This record gives sequence, C-alpha cells and structure tokens, in this order.
Amino acid sequence: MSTISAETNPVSTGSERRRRGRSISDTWFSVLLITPAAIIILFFALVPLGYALNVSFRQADLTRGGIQGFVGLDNYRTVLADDYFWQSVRTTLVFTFFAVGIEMVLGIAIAFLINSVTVGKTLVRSLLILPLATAPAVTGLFWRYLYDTQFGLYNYFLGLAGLPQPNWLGDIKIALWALIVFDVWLWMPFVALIVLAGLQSLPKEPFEAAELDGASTYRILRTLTFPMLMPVLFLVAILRTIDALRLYDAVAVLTRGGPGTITETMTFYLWRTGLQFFRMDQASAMALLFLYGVIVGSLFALRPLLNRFAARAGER
Amino acid sequence: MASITLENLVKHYGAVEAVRGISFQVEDGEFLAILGPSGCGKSSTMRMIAGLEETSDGGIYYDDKLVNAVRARDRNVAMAFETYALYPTLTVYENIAFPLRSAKWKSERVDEKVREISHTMELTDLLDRMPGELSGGQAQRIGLARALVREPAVFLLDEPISHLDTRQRHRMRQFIRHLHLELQYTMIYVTHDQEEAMAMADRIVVMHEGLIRQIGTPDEVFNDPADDFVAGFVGEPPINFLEGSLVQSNGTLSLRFRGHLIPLPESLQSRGDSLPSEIKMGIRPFYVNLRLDPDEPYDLAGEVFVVETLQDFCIVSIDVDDERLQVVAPLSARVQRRERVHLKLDPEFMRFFDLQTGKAVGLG
Amino acid sequence: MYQQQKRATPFGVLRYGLVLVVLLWTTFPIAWMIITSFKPADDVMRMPPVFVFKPTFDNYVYAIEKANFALFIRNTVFVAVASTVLVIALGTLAAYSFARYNTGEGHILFFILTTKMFPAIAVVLPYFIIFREIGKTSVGQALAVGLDRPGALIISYTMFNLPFAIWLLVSFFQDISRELEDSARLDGYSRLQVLAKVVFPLATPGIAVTAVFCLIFSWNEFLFAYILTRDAARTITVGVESFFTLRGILWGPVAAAATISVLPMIIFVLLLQRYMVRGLTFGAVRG
Amino acid sequence: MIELRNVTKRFGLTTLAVRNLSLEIRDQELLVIYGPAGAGKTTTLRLIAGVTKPTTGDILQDDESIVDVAPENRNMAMAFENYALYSHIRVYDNLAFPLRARGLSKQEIDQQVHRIAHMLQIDELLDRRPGFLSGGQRQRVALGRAIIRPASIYLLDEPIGHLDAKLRNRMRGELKAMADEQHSTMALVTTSSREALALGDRIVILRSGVIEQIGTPEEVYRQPQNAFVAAFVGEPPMSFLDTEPIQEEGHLYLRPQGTVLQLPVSPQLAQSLDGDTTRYRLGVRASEITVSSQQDEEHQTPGEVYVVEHLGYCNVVSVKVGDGLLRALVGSNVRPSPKENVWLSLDCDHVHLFHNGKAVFHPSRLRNG
Repeated sequence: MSTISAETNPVSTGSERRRRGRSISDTWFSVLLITPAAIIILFFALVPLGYALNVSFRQADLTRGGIQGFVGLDNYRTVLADDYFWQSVRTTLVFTFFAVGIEMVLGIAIAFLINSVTVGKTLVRSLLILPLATAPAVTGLFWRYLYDTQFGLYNYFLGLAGLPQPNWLGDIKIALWALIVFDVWLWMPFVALIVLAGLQSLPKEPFEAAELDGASTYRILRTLTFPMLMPVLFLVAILRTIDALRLYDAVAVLTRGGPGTITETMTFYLWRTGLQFFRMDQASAMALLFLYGVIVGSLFALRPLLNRFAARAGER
Repeated sequence: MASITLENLVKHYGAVEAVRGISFQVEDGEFLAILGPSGCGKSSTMRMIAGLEETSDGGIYYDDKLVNAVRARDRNVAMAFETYALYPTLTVYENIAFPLRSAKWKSERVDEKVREISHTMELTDLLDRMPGELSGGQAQRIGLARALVREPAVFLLDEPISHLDTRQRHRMRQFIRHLHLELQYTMIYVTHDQEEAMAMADRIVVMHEGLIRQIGTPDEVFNDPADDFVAGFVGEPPINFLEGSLVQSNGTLSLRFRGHLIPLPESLQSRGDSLPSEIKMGIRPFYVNLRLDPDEPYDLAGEVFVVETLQDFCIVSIDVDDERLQVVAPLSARVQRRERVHLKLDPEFMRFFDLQTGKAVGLG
Repeated sequence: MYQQQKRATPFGVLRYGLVLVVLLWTTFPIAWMIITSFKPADDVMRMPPVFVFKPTFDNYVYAIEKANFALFIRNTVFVAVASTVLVIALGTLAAYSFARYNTGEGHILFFILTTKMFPAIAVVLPYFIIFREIGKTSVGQALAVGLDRPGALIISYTMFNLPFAIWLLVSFFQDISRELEDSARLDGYSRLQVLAKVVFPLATPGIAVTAVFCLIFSWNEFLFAYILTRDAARTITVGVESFFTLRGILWGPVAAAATISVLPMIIFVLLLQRYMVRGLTFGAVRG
Repeated sequence: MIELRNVTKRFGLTTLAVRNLSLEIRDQELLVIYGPAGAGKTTTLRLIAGVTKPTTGDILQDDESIVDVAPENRNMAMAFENYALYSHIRVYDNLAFPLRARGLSKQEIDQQVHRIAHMLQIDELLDRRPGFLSGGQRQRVALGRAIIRPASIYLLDEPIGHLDAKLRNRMRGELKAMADEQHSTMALVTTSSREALALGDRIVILRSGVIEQIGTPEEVYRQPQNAFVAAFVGEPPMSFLDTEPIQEEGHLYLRPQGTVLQLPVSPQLAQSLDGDTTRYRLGVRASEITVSSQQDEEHQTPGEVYVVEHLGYCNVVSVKVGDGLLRALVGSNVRPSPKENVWLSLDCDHVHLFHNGKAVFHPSRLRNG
C-alpha cells in the first residue's frame, strides 16, 4: 500500500519564498489585449461615420466640384421631401415584412418537420445549409436565368403544371415577389437551422414529465415548446429583419431596382444617389438616417436578447 | 394502484446492452428500490416501466395487462425526476395543476386539489413563483407534489433526493417513507445510494451491469448478500474482504489469509466438502474488534494506517500486510498511526463467497 | 414475442415526403447551376430544357481564358485569406479579454456588435472616397491600399468581420472553464503562458471555425468589391457579371464562374455544419 | 499561516459571496470548510488562492499581505471541484503540468507522475485524454495534480465528493494520512458532514458567506453554537422539538408543543433558561435518546412511531412527539412498526437547548458514550 507523500513542504520562511514579480494588473492586461482590435474598429467605423456626417451637412455633388460649403440641414430636408426616397422605404418595408414573415413561418414549420425525422438528420441538415454557403450576388445572378421568360426553368415547370407563366422580373406587380422568393430560398434554411438547434437544446425532462402527465400534443406546444423557444425565435426574427432591411446584393444582381424603380430598396436607392448621380451629400444624409433607424431600432431589441444568451452561457 | 411485473426485460442502445434480461415483480402497494452504481441499467429499467423508453425485448405488465404497446401518457404513471423536470414556463401553481388540467378537471376542483397538496407539502408560499426562482430543495418538493397530485397506478422516483443537502435529504427520506405508509402507493425508487434504499424500501433490487444481483429486504441484502458485489456495495463503511484458501489444521477448517489462519465458524466446519477451496471472506467493519491487549487471542495483526474519528465512533484503517482493512472502534479506543494492533473477527458475521464466481457459499 | 410500441406509419411517410420537397427546393437552383456549367453552349439556351447532354468544360475554359477569371480567383483567395489572418490575430486577443475579464462590462463588446449592424452601404461611400485619397499617396501605393487595389478590400473585410469574429470567439472562450486557467496560474504559469499553453490550444476548434466563417464572408462579399475595385483587384463575386456582354448574357460561362465561386464555400460549410448555427447567430445559439 | 481579515467578496451589485470573513489557517493544520450550497465555501478557497480578488479586506500569509501577489507566485496548490483538467492533453501531461512549470527534469517528472498515479490508482489511465474518463477518475486526476508538488498550502474543493462510496471511503483515509504524515497545511471544502468530522483538525461552518462556528470536530458536534450548526453537523441530523417553559407548584418544566407533557428541568438547566418564558427548542441527536416499547423509569416520554429506517447495523426510528419528530438510533434488532406507541428517554439534562436559534445549554457528557 502506498501512501500519499508529497515531498515535505519546506517550512515557509517569509518573503523569500515568494517570487514577488509584480506583473501588470489584470485591468491593464485586459485593456492591452483589446487595444489593436479597438483601434481598427474605431478608426474604420468612426472615421467614415464622421466623414459621412460632415458631408451630409455640406454641398457635395461630385459632378460639380466635389465637397463644398456648409448647408446645414438642407440635404436632410431634400431627402425627406424626396418621393423616390419614400418609395424605397416603402419597398424595403414591404419586402422585409413579407420575406421575413414567410421565412419565419416556413422555417419554423420545417424545423419541426426535421426534428421529428429520425433517420438521416445530418444529411438533411447538410443539404438544407447549402444556400447559406453561396454568395447572394452569385446565386442571385443565376436566378435571373431561372426566372427567364424564354428559357427559365421556373416558367417551364409552371407551364408543365398548366399554371400561368409570369414575367418574373419584368412585371411591376411581380418583380418584388421574385425578390422575396429568392430571399426566402436563401434565408429560410437559416431560420430552420436555428429553430432546429433551439428545439434540440430544449431539456428533455419537462417533455417527458408532460407525457407522463397525459398532456395533449397541442397543450405541450402551447405551454412548453413555444414559450421555451421564444427567445430563439425573437433572435432569429431580429437578425433576419436587420439583414432584410439592408438588402442590397439581390436587388443589384436580380432586378437592378427595376422594372422602373419598383424594386428599389433603400440601400439600392442610396447607392444610386451616391454613385450614379454622385450626390454624396444626399446619399450621406440618407445613410445616416438609415443607420440611425436600423441601429437604434434593432439594437434595442437585440441587446436584452443577446445579454440573456450571454448570461445563460455564463452559467455553464 | 397496480402491481408491476417485469418479464425478461432487455434494453439495448445500439451494441450496448443496458438491461440484459431482468424479471421481478412489484406487489400492489409495495415500496421497491432499485439500487446500483451508475450505468447498471436501473434508470433504463424505470424509464421502460414508465413508457418513456421502448423495450428491446421482454414484457412489462401492469397487474396482468401487458403494457409494452401502451403509450406513456396512457399508463397512468407519476414520476419524480432527478432533475425535477419542472415546466420552466409555468408557475409553481400551474406546474402542480398540470396533470389535473391534462385530465380535464374543472378548475375549481383543480384549485382545491392544488391548495390541498401544497398545504401538506408546505408549498403554499411558493405557488406564485417560477421554477427558476426556486432552491433545489423547493424544486424537489414541487416535483414530488406534481407527481402526488393525482392517483397514479404506480409512482416512480428517479434519484429524487440526490441533489439535496444532508438535512433536507433526511427530511425527504422520512417524508417519502411516511407518504408511502399513508397512501400505500406502489412505488419504485431508483437510487445509487445504498443508505437511501436501505432506509426506505420494503424490498431492494440490486443491479449491476444490466443484471439483477439480488432481490431482498434491506436486512437480507445487508446481512445475507447473494454475492461479493452486493456485499461490497451495501454498507458504510464498506465491508472488508479477505481472500485466501481453505485449509484443515488440527481438525479445524480455517481460512489461510496471508500468514494468518482464521477458523471458520462452527456452522461451516462440517461442510468442508461443499465449499470451494479458494474463498473470499467478507466481514463488516462493525464486527471486527481491536485487541489492544497482546495476550488475548486474535485472528489478524496489522499496522494502523489512519484513524478517522466520526461522531460516535472511529474508523481505523489497518494494513494487514498489503491488504487494508477497516475497523469500527469506540471513541474511547486510543490508537495511533503506525501502531501494531491485533484484530479479532466475530465469526457470527463472517460471510463467504466463492473466489471465482463471487457467489455466496455459506453463512457464518 | 411481445408487442412493441408502434409509430403511426402514414404520418411517417408524409413526413419524409415533405422533407424531400424542402430539400429539392433548397438544392435545386445550386444543382441546376452546376449542371448548366457543364452544358454545351447550344443546350444552355434550349427550351424545353435538356436534362441529358454531353458534358463539356468549354464554359470553364472560356471563363478562365477569355474573361480573366484566373486573376479574379487569385484576388479573391488573397483578399479573403489575408483579411481572415488579420481578423483572427486581432480578434482572438480582444475576444479573450472580453470573455475572461469582462472588459468594459459588456458595453464595449456591444458597441463592437453595433458596428456589425451597420448597413455596409452606409459606409461604403466614405470608404470609396477615403481609399481614393489614400491611393494617391505614396504610402497607399506602397501598401497597395487604394481604389482597385487589394489592400482596400483587405482592410474593409477586416473591419467588417472583426466584430463578428470577436462575438463568436467570445462565446467559444466562454466555453472554456475559468478554472482551467486558474489552475494553471496556481501551477506557476504567467498570464501569457496560460494563454499560449492552455487557452489557445483549447480554443483551436473555435478559432478555426471563426476563421472559416470570416473566409466565407469575405469570399462571398459583393458590395465592397463592386464599389472599391474595377479591374486589377476584382473578385469572383463581382467578376461573374463580366459575362453580361452586349450580345446578351452568356449563361454557360456565368454558371461555370458561379460554380467556381460557390463550390469551395459549399465544402467549407458542409465541414462546418455543426457550427453553422452558432456562427450565424453571433454565438448566441449553440447548434 | 494564512489569515483572512474582514474579507468581503461581492459579485455584481447584489451577490455577497462572503461577508466580512475573518479566519486563519494555521501551519500544518487541515481546516475543513463546511456548509450548504451557496455558503461561499469555494469563494473562500479561491480568495486564498488569489484567483478571485477580495472586494474589501486583507489576506495575509505569515503576516504579510498577499492580496497583490499573482496566483502563480503564491506557491499554493488547488484542486477544483469541476476538476479543471486539460482536455487537449493526456492524463500524464495533466499531472506533469505543474511540475513542468517548475522546470523539473524529465526523469523527475516521470517519477513523480507515476508515484501519484499509483497512489490514486490511476496508473492505467495515464495515456488517456480526460474526456475518456469517468467522473470519479477525473476527480482523482484533479486531486493528483494538486498534491503532486510541494506547496505552502493545499486547497481542495470537494476533492472526493464525486467518487463512489467505496473509493471515497478509501481516499478519505489517504487524505487524512497525507495530512498527518506530511504535516501539510490544507483547506478542504466539503458538503458531507461525515467527511468534515473525519478529516478536519478544525471545521469552519459557513452559511450565506458568514461563519457560523469554528472549532474542532468535537466542539462543533458536541457544542454547536446555534441551531444551524447543530442541525447541519452530524448524520442523521439533530431533531428539534419546540417547547415552552411552564411553572407548576414551584417546579420548572418544559412542555413540547402539541403535548401536555412536563419534562422536569434541573436547577442547573434552569439557570440557562434565565426566566424567559418564550419558546425554547430542544435539540436531540439520534444517539442521545433511546426507545423502549414499555414505559419504565428511563423512558417516560410517550410518542408514536412515524417511520423506521434500516441502516443494516442499526435502525433509525422517527417518533412523533406532539408536533415534532424525534429521531432515535436503535439496534438493528429493534424494529417497532409505524403508528406503534413507544416511550422515549427524553431528559432535558441530556439534550441541547436553543433559544432564538442560539445554543443555551449542552449536555455535559454523553449519555450512551
């Protein structure tokens, strides 16, 4: 039998025992670690912002001599009085509402569907992810081919099914829906995956208990599943909303805002103002309004949510 | 209430056999404990009884009805979970009311019943809280209350008090045992803590590696273990084992352990032929006596390794050659580390096991 | 011998049928794109579409030889890798500081997330002007920072991926038990040694995942590449548009170029499958 | 010697993990820190180790403040409750980790690692990664990593709490022997009363970050300063009976709530009562009373059996006396049935008495001792 026998301690003899190398404090250490990243972020986030702010108060028509004198709030007034601007806002909101709405509904349904499947879950998940890997600008471009009225596959299939074959990208009534369908294709898997992860991370025991307590499926969904899933659903909805409001790539490659300006979103109109009309002043004013709207709106919703997740992570 | 019968129950997860063909019966109104170390298959067994897990083979009967194909919600089983399994989105009140609402009770009757049970279990102050705001002990009681609020065919408890501190654990032990006496529910209690099983159960099923090692009353399991596993698993401090061979000397049948000859008890002297030659003797630390007087007869001699003073007695660990034995001694026994001591074993409490198979071979 | 619990089968079949429909819907456009890329030019524009054809590499040859695609690929790889290296180098240190010392008690971390919520379009115009000005200076020329130079994209992507990377890394670092570091320090290692010997090795998978996410974002980015580059520094995502010729859109080469752009990332994403959710939600939801 | 002086640790704005704690750990002593969940036990260890900084107060080692000394310079060793093993390296390297920091030679390291592994019976696990070990095995590796090297103090956070009963029993002995033999200074956290009593030279009982009592095992068990300590130390736990003093014909009695009993109070005990007429609680350890099926001179207090618990070598009988429940330890052959009427040897001079939670009287000696 062995016994525990660490070497006998040298009996403590005051301070010589301790190497009193006083290093920098935790606070300094932690600040040093974030400094490089902070500098980059501050510089490349705040400088452009400041620049945009500056330009938004000046006259800056790049076709006429670049940045010039201070004009106060004129640019903001112009923007707010601009019908095209408001139309782009409306388009953006309509797009966001329907795209995110459909993605949420379909995504949640699909998540539940996949969760109930027992065989081949990994394969299903892998295939579902694929759209998320692709560049929207690239696949969007290819969707133009799929939407094509002459040799597009979608109309071919619709024709086979005896359904009307719309002019997806050319019809002013349908073009926005063509964008929405593309966005749903691209992002519905995102919603489905996250809700699925949420479903799978729910504790098993309460559901087993409910089963033993004889609760109906509907009751379990209503009192347990959805309430427990709510934070995840909120998070997804908010992330998707922020993204949808910023929609640019798909518009740029699929419709270029057309037909006419019917699918022109805020970001696309902003781009056009700045880099086609070269009205940097108005574009900057628009950018700041937009920024303010998106950030303030979304972050008030996002912060408590993320904090909640962070707190939960801390408990682990 | 119902009696439960398991018939050759098997459960495998892929290639892993968690339960390897077990059979036993729980009488109507009986309190049965399933005891075993983690991974012995006890939880799988209980989950199959509840219907939360499908059986791989074998049958489960409630009274005389085969229930393998009956869904969990239709078996009328109440269960208390190790992790409480409270509904995190509902208040304590709604948690307790949940099974009643599932059964479509009228809300006045639900209210009445919930108030009644929370009164008995001293939960009235907690009814408006959410599960996240409860201490472990409170959550535990609510889990129990939720299970008790209805009248199930069988009441299953899965390690229900393992997360409580000593004080609360003893209180819940008393409470659960008392509850059983009052209500006479059929109860199955799964635990890895031998003391809990001993203290509460009418009968204990000891499981190990998916098999039943012994079924018996606490006394039988403690005093007449069926094999060396049961002997070693039940009892605190754990039983001492001495391995050796049987020898005849001077007409006495003895166990040769290291250099010592320990005579077998009278009752076994005449059974020499039926005993295996290689044998393992088990004796609990309560029945080994320290002999400080060198002139008294003794069975073993060794050196004190460590003395631990507990509240009402000491546990002395003694190295006999390279085997460490434990002895329970009164507080008045003053022995020192490294001291040489003699030990006398009480023949009445010696238990013998076949060294090869581990099976019990005879009582002292 | 004993009757087992049985699941209702008609529902099961329906379920798998629905799953199949969903999968067809998500994978079909990508599959068709890959198929189209191997079609001879005549078949691409045929109606009704041909499903059986003689595969050819013509479209790829055209894309790479005629349309300068080799350069686009080189640019994309260089920009994506360089910005990812930068992001990881800066991001790990900062994220560790946030995760372990709670630097700024969450406020700084949240400010950093805010910048990720910027609509890229709102800052791209100032970037355009800033890089145009820097590009005229000698420093800008030496570092290849400026309009239509890779440096401009590397900086932009670093800036835009850094907040995301920090958030994701924070969540990975938080998964490492604090006691591991405490224990190592009691064992006599200094903070920096602990970082090198304990924290980074344990966080390697998380760091790798973050890196791949950054790589994917940079690889797939469109807006900055579109506005800050013209020819020399052009990347694939934007380059695909070069097949919009006066004669019409060359769908065969477009499909080939799109496939080249998409395939590497699809492979990465499949490898990362388990971590996708976590990455896409800034580490908030563990997949 | 380690000394904590008025140490307070606050987490966030509201959580006080320890409150104004003053405590010393003497050289070569094994101090057990015992208390319920959330008592601040682990925080106390972490404060000593320096991996948590006190909000206020001072920590001294040999009369020198060490608050600003980094953990790596403190020469302390700690085993964490959640094991804190490095999952990316083998058990061998986990054990060698603290030795490498000290620049020991390969050979020395190898020797030490094998010595510790043998002692903790983990020889066969050296080549495995921690992820492939059971909880009990991990705990032994964690303990091994803490005690593999000399240190001015060993801080052990529930070092054997997750082992199975048999192994725990054995490792408890090993720890006790190590402390005795090496004269090491140790602070050990536990939630087991049995472990606390068996191991500690002294025991600190914490509750909600405040010390309830410090003393030798004998002291905290025989003379608990308050009802909390009394209830928390010892197994089965002490039972309590609410009583009120009554005066009849010049004699003083205690009457358990819900009964018409009169328990005589001796003059000695009467002094402790101090004329206060409010409620008192009797505290009775299971080993301090006996049970009989008949009334006799010793057994004068009637009660009804509530439940009987079998422990093998003895039984614990819970008896209802008025509104209270008393536990009594009886021989394994004594087994009254539930609801049976029995008689208890409840004698005020041989039990503990508490007033407003504070102990006012302890029996001078053991009845059955």
